[in-house]
Amino acid sequence: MKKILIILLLAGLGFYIATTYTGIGFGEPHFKHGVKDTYLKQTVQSLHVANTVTAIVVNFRGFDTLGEVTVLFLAVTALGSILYKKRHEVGVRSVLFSSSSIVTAGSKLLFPAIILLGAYVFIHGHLTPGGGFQGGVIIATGFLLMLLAYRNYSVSHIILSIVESIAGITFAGIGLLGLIYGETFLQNFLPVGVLNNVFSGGIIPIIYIAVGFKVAAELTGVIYTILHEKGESNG
Amino acid sequence: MTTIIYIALILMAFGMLLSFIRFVKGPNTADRTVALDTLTTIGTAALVLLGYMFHRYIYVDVALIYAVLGFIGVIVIARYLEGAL
Amino acid sequence: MKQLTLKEKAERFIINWVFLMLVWLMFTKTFFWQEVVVGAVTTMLISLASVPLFTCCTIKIFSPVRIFWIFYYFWVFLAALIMANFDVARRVLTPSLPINPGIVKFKTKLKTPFAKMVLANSITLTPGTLSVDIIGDTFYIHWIDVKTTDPDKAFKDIAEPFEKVLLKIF
Amino acid sequence: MDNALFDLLDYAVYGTAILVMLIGIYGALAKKSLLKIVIGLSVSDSGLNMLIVAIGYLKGGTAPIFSPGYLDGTNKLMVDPVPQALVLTAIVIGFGVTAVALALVIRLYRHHGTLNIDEIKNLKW
Amino acid sequence: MSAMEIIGAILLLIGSAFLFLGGLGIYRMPDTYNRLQAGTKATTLGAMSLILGVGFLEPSWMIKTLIIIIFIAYSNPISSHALARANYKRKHFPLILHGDVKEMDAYREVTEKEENKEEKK
Amino acid sequence: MIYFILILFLMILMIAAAIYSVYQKDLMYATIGTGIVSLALSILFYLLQAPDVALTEAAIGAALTTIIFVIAIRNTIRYEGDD
Amino acid sequence: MVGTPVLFIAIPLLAAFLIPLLGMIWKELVRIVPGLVLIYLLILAVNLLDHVMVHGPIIEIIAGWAPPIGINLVFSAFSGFLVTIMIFLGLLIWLYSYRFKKNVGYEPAKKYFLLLMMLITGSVGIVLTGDIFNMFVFIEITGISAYGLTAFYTGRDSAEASFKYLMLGSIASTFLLLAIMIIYSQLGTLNMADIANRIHTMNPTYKIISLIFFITALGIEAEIFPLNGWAPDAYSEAPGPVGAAFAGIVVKASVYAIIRYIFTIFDVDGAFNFLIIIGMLTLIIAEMAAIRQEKLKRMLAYSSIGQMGLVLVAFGFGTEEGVYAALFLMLNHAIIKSLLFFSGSYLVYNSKDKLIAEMNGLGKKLPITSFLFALGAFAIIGLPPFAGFWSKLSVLTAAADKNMIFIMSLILFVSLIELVYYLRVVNRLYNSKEKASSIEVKKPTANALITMLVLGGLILLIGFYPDVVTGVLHKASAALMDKSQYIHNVLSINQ
Repeated sequence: MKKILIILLLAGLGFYIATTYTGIGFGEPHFKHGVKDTYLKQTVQSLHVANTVTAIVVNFRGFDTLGEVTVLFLAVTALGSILYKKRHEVGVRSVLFSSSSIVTAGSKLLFPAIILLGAYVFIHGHLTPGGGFQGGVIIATGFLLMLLAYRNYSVSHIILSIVESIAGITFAGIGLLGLIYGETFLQNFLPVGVLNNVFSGGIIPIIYIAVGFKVAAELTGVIYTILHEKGESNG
Repeated sequence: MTTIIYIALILMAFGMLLSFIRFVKGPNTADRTVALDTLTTIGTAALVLLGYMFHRYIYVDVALIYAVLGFIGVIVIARYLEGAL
Repeated sequence: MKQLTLKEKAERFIINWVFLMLVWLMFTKTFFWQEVVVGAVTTMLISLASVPLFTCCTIKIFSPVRIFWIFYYFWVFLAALIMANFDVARRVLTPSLPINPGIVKFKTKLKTPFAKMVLANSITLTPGTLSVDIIGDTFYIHWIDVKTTDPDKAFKDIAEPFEKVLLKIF
Repeated sequence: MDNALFDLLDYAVYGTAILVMLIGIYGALAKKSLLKIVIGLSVSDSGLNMLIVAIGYLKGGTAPIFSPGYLDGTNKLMVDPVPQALVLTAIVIGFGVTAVALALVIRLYRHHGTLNIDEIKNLKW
Repeated sequence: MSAMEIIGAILLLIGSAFLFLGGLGIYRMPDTYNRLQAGTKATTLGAMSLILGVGFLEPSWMIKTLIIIIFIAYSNPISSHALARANYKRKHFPLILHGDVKEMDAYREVTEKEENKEEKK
Repeated sequence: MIYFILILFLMILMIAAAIYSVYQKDLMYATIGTGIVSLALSILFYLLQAPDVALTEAAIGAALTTIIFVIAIRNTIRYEGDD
Repeated sequence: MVGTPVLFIAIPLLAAFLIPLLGMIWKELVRIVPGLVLIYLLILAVNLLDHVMVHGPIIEIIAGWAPPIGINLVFSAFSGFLVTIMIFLGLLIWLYSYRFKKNVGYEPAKKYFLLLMMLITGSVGIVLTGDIFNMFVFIEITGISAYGLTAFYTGRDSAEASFKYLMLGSIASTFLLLAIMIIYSQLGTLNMADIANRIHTMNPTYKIISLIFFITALGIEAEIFPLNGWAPDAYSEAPGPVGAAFAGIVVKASVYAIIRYIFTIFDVDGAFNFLIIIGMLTLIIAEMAAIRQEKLKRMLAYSSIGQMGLVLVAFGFGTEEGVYAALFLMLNHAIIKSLLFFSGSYLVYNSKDKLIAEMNGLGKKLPITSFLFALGAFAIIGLPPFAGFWSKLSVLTAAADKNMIFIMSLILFVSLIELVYYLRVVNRLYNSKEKASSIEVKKPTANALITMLVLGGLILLIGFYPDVVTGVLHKASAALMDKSQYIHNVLSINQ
């Protein structure tokens, strides 16, 4: 009974949304005077950044990104607070036993490459697809591989939280520097360089590198916390 | 040239379809994970080919990342099945 | 983990750096100075951080003889891979599925874990075989069409051509 | 031929996105297992993200990235970058919420020994 | 069509054919290990060949495609090995069509030894 | 044309995987199902000319979501009760 | 001017990222730093509010791009007033919960204060921002902090409440994104002023649909009637001060968002009537539910939902008097409900199972706390010498201006219900026989006592001299009503 009710409700809602969105139309320009044209123009002209999405995420709407980083930070904090236990079991393992020697040897060689891939993604965030979040996620995944493969691989909690804090402070601090040297928060105060060079885009690559470190540290923290969560019921 | 790309894409789509059927049918977790692994590999190849279709070099980065990370996803499930987690 | 001497550390660091720098250059596909500088700094930091981990090979890997064998190995491997695929294709496409699966074991002479891993990967990618586990120096191989269960004969059939070359590399 | 197919696509893309979203919400509302509820939420997030990206799509457009290869080309139409930037934010936020939800599920299981919402008194509805 | 393009097109076709065969193999094979065999080998070569084909079609992409190929060739066997091992540890024994099970399945002795060890504990 | 077929195919794949992962009683299978949803979604983003988003979805969907779901399953129970 | 509005967001974020580092140096710092930040923000808010009263609103642009392109913050009399209340309340909550429980360890304390600070920052961000997607981000910040805070106590049913909250919150963010995308697809902009400027070119159907989605999404946080299922559980399971934070800060921010959408952005006919109807429904149903509650905190939660309904009704009049009344109500609700939560959590702490029936005779054991609770109860009902009286009076006058006699009588009737259930508690506190219990009574700590006394004093102050706030309130309501001025102010900024 309840299921039928829910299906009816959702069918109604779906019809409602579907008529709305099909009315909007797919693949055609919907509006005339949007901000999108300004973004596309200014990205190349005044920021000298190739990737418009990066420019929007970090500069035009950089405030959103600051909020987003904060959301992740809070998620880590809330996760720790929800799963908090007194840490008397210090020597607890992330996994119960090591993987076979093929996986361990393989991940040993792959780990630096994954980290390098992550670094590549966030250093080139303003030139190619990708950026701080993606690079950070990739680095965290590299740590996940090591944590999974080895029985006694551990990541220092203190270093993680220091990296996280410093990266966060860099982001917010660059914003405040913009307020001091420029006129507004997060304003670009560095020379913008030449389009499609690594050193271009002013503060954008710096912020993305900070975001990359921060996201990497945060997600590694998430993985580490959740891997060490041994349910009392399940051994 | 376009014909060849079309044929390739359609063949890959059929490959994905068959793996997906295996995913739905597969009697146990490992079978389903094999299907996921195969889907990921075919997907990686498809991403490169589509990048060629769109003539954008930068699109290939996505395939690169899928090639690396799909593997870790499989390792996660394998480690769970081993009872190591 | 045993304590590394300074020389070992330096050796590993240099191999790692060269290796990662190669990967970086392949990522960026350019020799533009900015990219190279950024890449050198990044790879240096990463290889410094991963010195305790990195144990693929010693610095002797850069000697020309070994590089020659690496290329040789590559061709052996490629031939086996293509063979493997036609083999699989034949099996899959034959309506009656001509398979006789089973697991066999054999011993290898390779010492380092990395070499074993390369051998295991090569076996996985060659005709009808899939490495299930390595315990010590014993390989357990799932064979889609078991011809023999004797370890020595199985070794001859499956791994000998690879191992010969790998022994020269590592 | 092509045009007729594209007309169909108009409805198909939005339709798929909305359908996936509704499937996810259905899972979140109708299923009894807490983990299934979280899976439903994450599926519905996927549908929503696709919907948002589809809004920014322009027929014949290309990604809004001015890479060297692009500047030589002739095709100058670019898809709308704004929804893509918004979706990036939404994906990351969705991941954070999913992680928190799963932590809550683990704790609920520790307290109650079950994941069935009928047996957890406050969640019955 | 230049020579590069012809090579590329052939590689593309071979690659996609093998990817399809990988799917078919996964669909047809009777048990997990055989599926892994089909899946890993066919899709690895298929993806490698297809990506290399793209590299031939667009020579400036060659280096990037090579590195994708290296990653695929390196990681795919590892993941299939991990899966095979995990599946065995879950006591899903391989299908044996002909011959004695003890003889044909050399790995079983290892798992049995482990079980005995656990029982003694 | 091919664009259309491909996009349609991927959408059907995505819907099927979504339905599967919502209906499947074994939560582990459902988790793998979300992995497939994420793969299809990622290719769809790619086809909709959003490589940035495809990259993000790939990075998050391939391994991270899987690991947190798997660990949640490890810490609780694997099967959804009868309902 | 001593600063700019962006500091309201930047400073707490900087502090939040710094706190883990500072905690390594000296553990007490994790408790002190949020308080220092809040004190600084309060000074800033008061200064800016003072400036705004004279010189008109401050529009802060971010990243150097003028409004339709970049994000902007608006510190007008209206938003500034709300921000000031929120930060003031946040500071009191911080003071109250400083050493709320003696045995809380370092790690939980760090997380508690961090989440509390970010809860306040997120709400302040919702109020200040001038961009709809940015508002979504801040709503998520608030939401995640709220989930974390609700599940703060382990070993109680808090995880259930938090999960419920999280589920509804996720659905809310889905709706919010849908609505944002409808607007973006039609107008191509995300800036509130720009949308408001061009909303008349939008298809009316889409306008109504997106407004409905917005109200559904925000209604979940704002505890509007059919969507408030999370609230009673969350209030009763969260730590005591956090209940005050939800009632006084989070809900205010969400109500602000709804009001901003209806008053400034959309020009849909009938939206005001809709507000009145939904507000009356919320009010009546919540008060009816409150009278049946046996647990004090659940009762306070329902009462808080009812107050928010009354606020919506007052906004729904659509006149400047209505807005004035609503703002007055919000101010009073913030201080009175916080006082009730603060003193109530000590009462609850000393009663078994949090039941009202177990509070017999606590008035003698906890004289000051009980007295303050009674004061708050009388004030929120709207008895004459206290602050609540003036706000209820202004609601009634606003209703009378629009000749809504039925609404007036309903409000009076509901006040009667409130009188009944609050008097029930007060009666228990003073007029019942004390049960023979050997359990030692937990006395409030010094800082908690100070907090409660400050709030009680404020109630009396506003009760006897309402003029201290009315000037600000009039300015604030005028600022909200003047839509064209808002649009002009934001869009005329040129960098």
